[in-house]
Amino acid sequence: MMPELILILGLIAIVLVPNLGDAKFRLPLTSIRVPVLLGGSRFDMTNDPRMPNRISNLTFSLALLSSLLLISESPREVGGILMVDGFSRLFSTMFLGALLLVSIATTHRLPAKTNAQVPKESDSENVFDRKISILMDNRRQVDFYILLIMVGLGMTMMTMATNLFMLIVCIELASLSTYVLVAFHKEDATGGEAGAKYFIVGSVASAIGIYGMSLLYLWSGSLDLDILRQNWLSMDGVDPFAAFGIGMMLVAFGFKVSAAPFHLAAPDAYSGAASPVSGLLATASKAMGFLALFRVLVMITVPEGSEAIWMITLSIFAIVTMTWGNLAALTSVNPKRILAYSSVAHAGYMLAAIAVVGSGISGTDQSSIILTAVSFHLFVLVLFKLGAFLVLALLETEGKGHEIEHLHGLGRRDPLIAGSMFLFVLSLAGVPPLSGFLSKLLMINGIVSTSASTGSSSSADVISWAESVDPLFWLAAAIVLNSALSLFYYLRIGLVMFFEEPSTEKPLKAAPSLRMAIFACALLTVLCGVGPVSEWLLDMVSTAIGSFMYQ
Amino acid sequence: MGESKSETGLLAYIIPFLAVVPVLYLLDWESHEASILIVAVPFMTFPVILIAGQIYNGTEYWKIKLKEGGILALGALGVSLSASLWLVYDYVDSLPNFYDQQSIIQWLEWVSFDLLQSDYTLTSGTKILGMGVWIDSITLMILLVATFLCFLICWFSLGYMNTDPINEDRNHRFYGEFVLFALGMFGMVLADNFLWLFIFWEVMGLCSYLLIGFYYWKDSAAYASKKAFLTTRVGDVFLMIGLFILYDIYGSLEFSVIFHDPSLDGMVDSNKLFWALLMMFIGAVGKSAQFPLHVWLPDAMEGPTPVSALIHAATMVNAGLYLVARMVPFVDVGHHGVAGLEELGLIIAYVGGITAFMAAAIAFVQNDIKKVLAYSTMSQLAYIFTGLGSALWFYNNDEHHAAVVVFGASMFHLFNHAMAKGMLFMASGSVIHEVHHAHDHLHHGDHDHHFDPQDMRNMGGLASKMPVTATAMMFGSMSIIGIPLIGGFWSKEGIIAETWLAALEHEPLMFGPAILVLLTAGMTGFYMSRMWFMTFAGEPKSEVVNHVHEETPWIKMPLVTLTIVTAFGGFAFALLGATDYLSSAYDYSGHLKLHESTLISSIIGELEHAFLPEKMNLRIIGWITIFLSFIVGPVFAARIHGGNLAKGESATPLVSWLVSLSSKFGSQDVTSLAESELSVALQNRLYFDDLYEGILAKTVIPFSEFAAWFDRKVIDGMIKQVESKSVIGSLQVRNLTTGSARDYILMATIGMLSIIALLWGLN
Amino acid sequence: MISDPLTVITIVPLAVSLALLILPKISGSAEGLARASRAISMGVALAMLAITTMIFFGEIGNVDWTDYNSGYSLTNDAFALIPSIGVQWKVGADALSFPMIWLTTLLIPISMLVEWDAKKGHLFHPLILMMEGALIGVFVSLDMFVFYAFWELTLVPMFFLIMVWGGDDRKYASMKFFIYTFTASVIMLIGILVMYFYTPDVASSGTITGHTFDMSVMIASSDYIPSEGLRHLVWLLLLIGFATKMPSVPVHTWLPDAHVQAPTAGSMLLAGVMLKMGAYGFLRIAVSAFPNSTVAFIPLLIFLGMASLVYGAWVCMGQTNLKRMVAYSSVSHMGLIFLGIATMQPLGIAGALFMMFAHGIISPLLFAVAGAFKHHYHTLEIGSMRGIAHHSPWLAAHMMLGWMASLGLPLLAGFVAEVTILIAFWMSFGWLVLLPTLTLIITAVYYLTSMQKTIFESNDPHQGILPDTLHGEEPRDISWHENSGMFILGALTILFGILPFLFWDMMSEWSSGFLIETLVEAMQSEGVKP
Amino acid sequence: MIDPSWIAGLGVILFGVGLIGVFTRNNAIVVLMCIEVMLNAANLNFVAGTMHYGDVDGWVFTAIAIAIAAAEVAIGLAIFLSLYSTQQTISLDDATTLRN
Repeated sequence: MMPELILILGLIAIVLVPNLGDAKFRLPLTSIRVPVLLGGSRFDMTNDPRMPNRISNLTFSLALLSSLLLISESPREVGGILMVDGFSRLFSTMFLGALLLVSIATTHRLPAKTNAQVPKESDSENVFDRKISILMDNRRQVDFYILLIMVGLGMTMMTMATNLFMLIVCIELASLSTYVLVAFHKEDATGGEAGAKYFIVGSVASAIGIYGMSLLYLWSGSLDLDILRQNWLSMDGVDPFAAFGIGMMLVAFGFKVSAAPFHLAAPDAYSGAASPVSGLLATASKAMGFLALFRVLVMITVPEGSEAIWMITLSIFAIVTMTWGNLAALTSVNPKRILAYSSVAHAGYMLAAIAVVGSGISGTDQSSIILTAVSFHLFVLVLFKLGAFLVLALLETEGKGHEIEHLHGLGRRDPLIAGSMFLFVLSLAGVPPLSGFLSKLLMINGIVSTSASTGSSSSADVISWAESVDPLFWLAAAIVLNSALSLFYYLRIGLVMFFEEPSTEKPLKAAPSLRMAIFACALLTVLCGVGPVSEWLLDMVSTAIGSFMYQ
Repeated sequence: MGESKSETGLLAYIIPFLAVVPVLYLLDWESHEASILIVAVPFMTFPVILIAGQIYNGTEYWKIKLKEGGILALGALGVSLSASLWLVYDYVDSLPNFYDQQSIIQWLEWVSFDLLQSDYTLTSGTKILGMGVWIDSITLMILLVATFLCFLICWFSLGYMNTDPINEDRNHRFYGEFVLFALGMFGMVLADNFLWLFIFWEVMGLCSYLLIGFYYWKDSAAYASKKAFLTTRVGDVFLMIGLFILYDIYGSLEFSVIFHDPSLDGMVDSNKLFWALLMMFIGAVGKSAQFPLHVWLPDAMEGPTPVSALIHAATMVNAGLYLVARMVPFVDVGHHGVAGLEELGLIIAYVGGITAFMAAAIAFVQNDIKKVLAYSTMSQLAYIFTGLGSALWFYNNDEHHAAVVVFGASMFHLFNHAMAKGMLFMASGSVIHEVHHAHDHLHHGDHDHHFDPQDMRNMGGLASKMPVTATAMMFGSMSIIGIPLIGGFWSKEGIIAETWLAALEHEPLMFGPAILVLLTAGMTGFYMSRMWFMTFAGEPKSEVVNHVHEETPWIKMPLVTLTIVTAFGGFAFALLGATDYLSSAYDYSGHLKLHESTLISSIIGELEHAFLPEKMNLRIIGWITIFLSFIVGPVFAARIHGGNLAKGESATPLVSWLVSLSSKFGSQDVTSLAESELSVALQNRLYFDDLYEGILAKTVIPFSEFAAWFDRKVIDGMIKQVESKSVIGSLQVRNLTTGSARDYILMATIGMLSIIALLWGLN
Repeated sequence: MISDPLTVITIVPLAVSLALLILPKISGSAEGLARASRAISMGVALAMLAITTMIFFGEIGNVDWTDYNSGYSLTNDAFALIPSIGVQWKVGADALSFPMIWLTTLLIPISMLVEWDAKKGHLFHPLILMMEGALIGVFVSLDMFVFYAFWELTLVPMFFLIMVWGGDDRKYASMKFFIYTFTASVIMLIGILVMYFYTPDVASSGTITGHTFDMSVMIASSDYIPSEGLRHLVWLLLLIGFATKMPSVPVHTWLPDAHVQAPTAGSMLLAGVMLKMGAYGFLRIAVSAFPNSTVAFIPLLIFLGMASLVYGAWVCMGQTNLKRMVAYSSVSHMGLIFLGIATMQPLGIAGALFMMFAHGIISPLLFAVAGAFKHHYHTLEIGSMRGIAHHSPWLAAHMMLGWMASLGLPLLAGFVAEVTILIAFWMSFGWLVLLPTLTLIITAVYYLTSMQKTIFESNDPHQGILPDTLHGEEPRDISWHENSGMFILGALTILFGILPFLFWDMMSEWSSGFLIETLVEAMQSEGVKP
Repeated sequence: MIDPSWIAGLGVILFGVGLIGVFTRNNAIVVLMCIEVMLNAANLNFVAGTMHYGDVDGWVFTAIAIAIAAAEVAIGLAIFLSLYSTQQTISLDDATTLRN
């Protein structure tokens, strides 16, 4: 429980520390003023607007570290509803890593003094810069980091939940915080709108999910995952309560992973929110959704050796999702929306992989390979998807980043940042030897290896084989074709960065910590694709999946 | 002339070249080992000339001393000539028989490979497409002709090309390509297999392209060169197919395997072989400009005159004949040949007959001196084809004696024609050169003045101005016409007679070619005489003629040499039994009659053979031929174009008799005839060129444009459709994201309902 | 001498080019490096050429290339790259790949030479060097993953070459090039993955997935794919990838656009080596692993080959842009490779191999010539100029040689390939040979016409008709470096035309061995008669 | 004692009402109220479940679900305020500057 404790301590610290001041409490009836430290005019150090950020960075670093150190901890149950094991530690490591990156990346920009105004396009350059700097230098930064740590707390807790209700509560904790984070983006008039839409659709989805969960409860009388599983396996036929319950929970998690058609608010939210927050939504939040899907779909509803009821449904939704995402991204002109749609597409790929797990291979090596692949993909997605959003965040420091024109000539203005961005989009596209390729390869490998053997072995020509093969095989084909389609818009980003004229030759803001985060992402994107780091990571993931599979 | 003296000194440069072969002899080389030099020396020389010429262009030494590479070319060809003379000396009387012969020497294993047999194993032992040397009487004869003529034509070019200011600083190109051309012919003749025959054959095709297009800036030359290459290419492609089939049948392309691997006896499918040979014959048709692939030859006159001489006499057109001559062993049923291929002989004979007649007819109306010669070439080659066709027919019907005679005659005609035609072209070159020179002299630098130095209507009465040329041309024409005792007579007679023999005694279908070649004999008499009379007899038709005089010594020497060869060579070789000897390539018996009989008796025997053959019908045919070609044709020509020279001019005695004779037959106005439709059609080459071009313009060009359109619009269009369709799809998908949260919720609800429906419906 | 020469010639160019590209960007003090990068690149490229040439002459490794049974030569000890999925660094060469390797190392310095004074030379030449590493990587790697990675890596420098140094429409062309070929290779990747899945577990202890990318294992284990239909499908997927690269009709349309826009050196490498990757991969992977499918799909191969050859030639004839025409002629010639393979005769396969090599030296010459037209006359429009031979005699000479070589004139390299393929084709398919053979006439027509309409026919011995694009500029002949580059190519064209056995022998031995080891069984079971 | 199935049936009706409400109503506040209705439908199920199975888990869940709903309302209202301050509307159909 170390990381969670650290997070709670951090939360307390971040609430208290910025409020420390020279306030003194006059002991009643005396003139002795006892310094109570809370309130009054604050000390220079606590007054520093960068303080909350430092606390947050520190908290996340420590939490990440402890999570990493405890990753091979032996499974341990806490209070009957939480279970600490390698799998949960793995995901909490991922969440904390993402949050740490977001936290570092937001050092140089954050919202909101009450008198701060949103700069307009029509402002002169000086006015524009001043407004930006006012927005930056703001003591109310602390709110942002409180919420960030709350997200972290929700996420790390949900990794351990063995009770469906606990799972939902933790997800809600994280989600509600992210709704606010989305709306936090106040330099832009769209922040509120983005938050509102994301909130309202998210709430509807979670309401549906909770209702579905209540149906499950009606059906089984308990929300403990193990009991649910036993009931499911001993179920005669398909109980409508159970089926509807699972279906409705899919809606809630579908929204989290932004699967079509529940993803519609996501692009709006991503483009309205601050880029690091968008990145958080696209990675950690999505991973949270997938983790929940693992729990519900893989743990509860997969019968040994036969097809799960949701397999075909999920396959259809996977294909719709990836195609929708890629098609929509194709002509989008807002880089944040492009990344958002790409995130939708990636959700589709992963859903496809999960769908295969339901094809009756439960408990076999193949299913653990697939889950390893999906987890690994979620892991490396943090690196390059978040990295890409961080590059946009760097552009946002000058009030840009929501139009593809703002990327024009980035290669000339800042070759390293542009190079990193190019690396990120290539990895998103799945170009070897980057990590995006490796993870996608593993997923496709899982699908192919499961389905390719199903074709009739006596078929002597292609058509008869194609008729006899498991339709899941075409999921792999769909992924590959979609990857090809996606190249268009990924490469377009690279293209405009290197081959278009920039509107200004001004170099980008220095923002050292943001840059550091970007470069770290870029480096890891490469390292996780090939070489010992990728080995180590993959090894770790597959061990963790092992502990998940044999719980 | 002072200049000419110093130029003769340049020949010193070629002495080292000429010394190569004697030195090798002293070093104990065998002549067949030296045969590699025939090809190798020119091969090494041509890039030197081209590259050095391009680099040292315009420098004094290169231009004056080396004649822009001409001297080098002459030297290289001198090596070839001397090496081939050595070969002739060694082998002329000691040839092994064709059917026992192996390649004399294997130079290189060019391409080696295995084949998969029908029992799924590889052939034992690697197959090789190599190159080696093959020598028999045909090789020797054509090699000698080629090296000798190439040498002389190169010599001639030194005078002809280097004095024309338009060629200045370009001649290295001419000489380089010339040498390459020559080596192509040498190599083709020496090759011991069909593949390398084809390879060198194509080298010649390339060079004809380069040389015909030597005046590349002229539209007509560029067009003509392309036409020549493409037309011959059509033939070449079929030749290639023929070779593929041949390879399939015999498993090799080497003469030695194909012609005397006894294991192949009776194994060969005659139908397949027929197609192979027919395909190869199409190749020969293209190369030798026979109907229907004849259209390139007249246009090829766009090249410089030495090139015309080279193509028409020494090299290229003979290649087709050589190839057909090499077909004999396939059909020779007396040996390993395959029966049932009579149609091939018929087809060849018909093609020959038709071409002979058609070309002669067109030659009637040509006014360009070189064009007349070009059609004459076509016509004479057609004779040889007819002869070879009959020979193949005879061979295939096991009429061995007749076959040998007509085959030998055809080969002999090749020799005679080559010598005469080479000389005629050089002579015409001499005329053109001097007329052009005189014209330049007369109209200094006046380029606008339109004047065609090749047009015979601008000439006339040149006999006195150019005595050497006139004499040479007279003998050349006589040889071509077949005036008794001179050159071509000896061979032409044999072809016509034997073709008739085939028709009369064996195969009625042979009447077609037989009649055609007989008629052509008379027509030849007419158009060759016409050319000579128009050029040399009568009064000058333009003032330019008065300023013409022979100057350049480089030009005279080859003319004189060839005049002698033409005038006496035919008879001499006939006496030596050339006919028998040449057919001995495929025969056990033939030898040169060097030691057999006294001169007088062989002369008498030969004359008797020519004029009073034993068979009566042959005798009649022979005399009809003589009558047509010797009397009818020339007399008509003399009536129309003949006439005395202008007053005060006198020609050498060698030709003056002819000039004065030409005026004896009165004159006839043929204007109405010249304006007749037939004449117009002939002037338009019977519209063959128009026909071909029309077909090309109506089919190939539109189709290629259609293909380009199809590729751009349909195939690439489909790809672009994918792109544009996905852009449209993308916009539509994006429009689903309306921005209203209400719609999002609605979609989510629909999603939920469909999940439930799917879960429910599928279980 | 060099313990692992193949690794060296793959890695050194990549490393040097990356250093040259990145170092000057990072530190200002490396300015000098940028200036010297052209010379350094050339030096490295020449060193690589020296190494491969020494390998060829047996100075390094002492390889007998004609010995099929000895398998891959110059192999190294496999070194695990990504053990979790079974990726290794394993290289080797045999008679199939070695000529291609040598060709690559040859063409790289030549293409650098031809564009010696390219703009932004400090980037241009390192990019070409990177191209070298990637191309060699494709030919040497014996691990399917590494093969695929290099396969895609070749796109990157080429993409940049077209994008930065290309013509007016470079953006469209480079995107099309990249996406088109990438899509195809992704489809190929599915095939590779299916193969990958069926590698037996025994060979791959220590991998998470239980499989290995080791090429020889993957090829050998294709028999484990249970269903004939799936094998066919995988074969077809591979074919799509390889045929697009070659390119074969109907997936060829990226090529003309890419070529027309690419800089000269880019076109030279694209046509010279990159297209051969398709044929190489097809033989190395698709045919080797799925001989039965190959045999079963012979009609398809013939159709593709014929379509490329015949249709490509017709399209060529309808082109008005010199480079476009040359590009389509590449399509046309590549068709012969399929035909050669389809013959199922050692002669035909060896002919196809030689075609790969011969086209690899001829087509760069063609593109160098076309590029020189663009460079010196600023136009590629056939017919917009005439009589250029007068102003640019060297250019005209090289054009003549290249054009003639490409139309299959004997004694030039292309002829050997053409004639051997067609002989084998006749032996297998009889009169069908008419189609490819008659196409040679079409080839001659378009080549000759294009020459006639550019270097000939000005009707004035002292002046050509210059294109409008020259804007009164004095017409020039090609510069010394262009000239020497073309000269070397021309000389090699002649050399290999006369002495084809330099490479032919090894190709022939390889083809015989390959056929017997791989294809004969399939032919027997499919009932295909030789 | 009411049969739990009646309670669950009421939950279905409530859920349906809420669901129809969320996508038919335009005002964000009303939508929020509909969400509350949906959550309450779930609560009814939990209560019904508790009655049926006779254990207290459902009550606990209900209590926590109510807390979640409260948090949601609080956050929702705050976000709607923020929306209103920038766009002067809380109509879901009007706040469409982010689209496509």
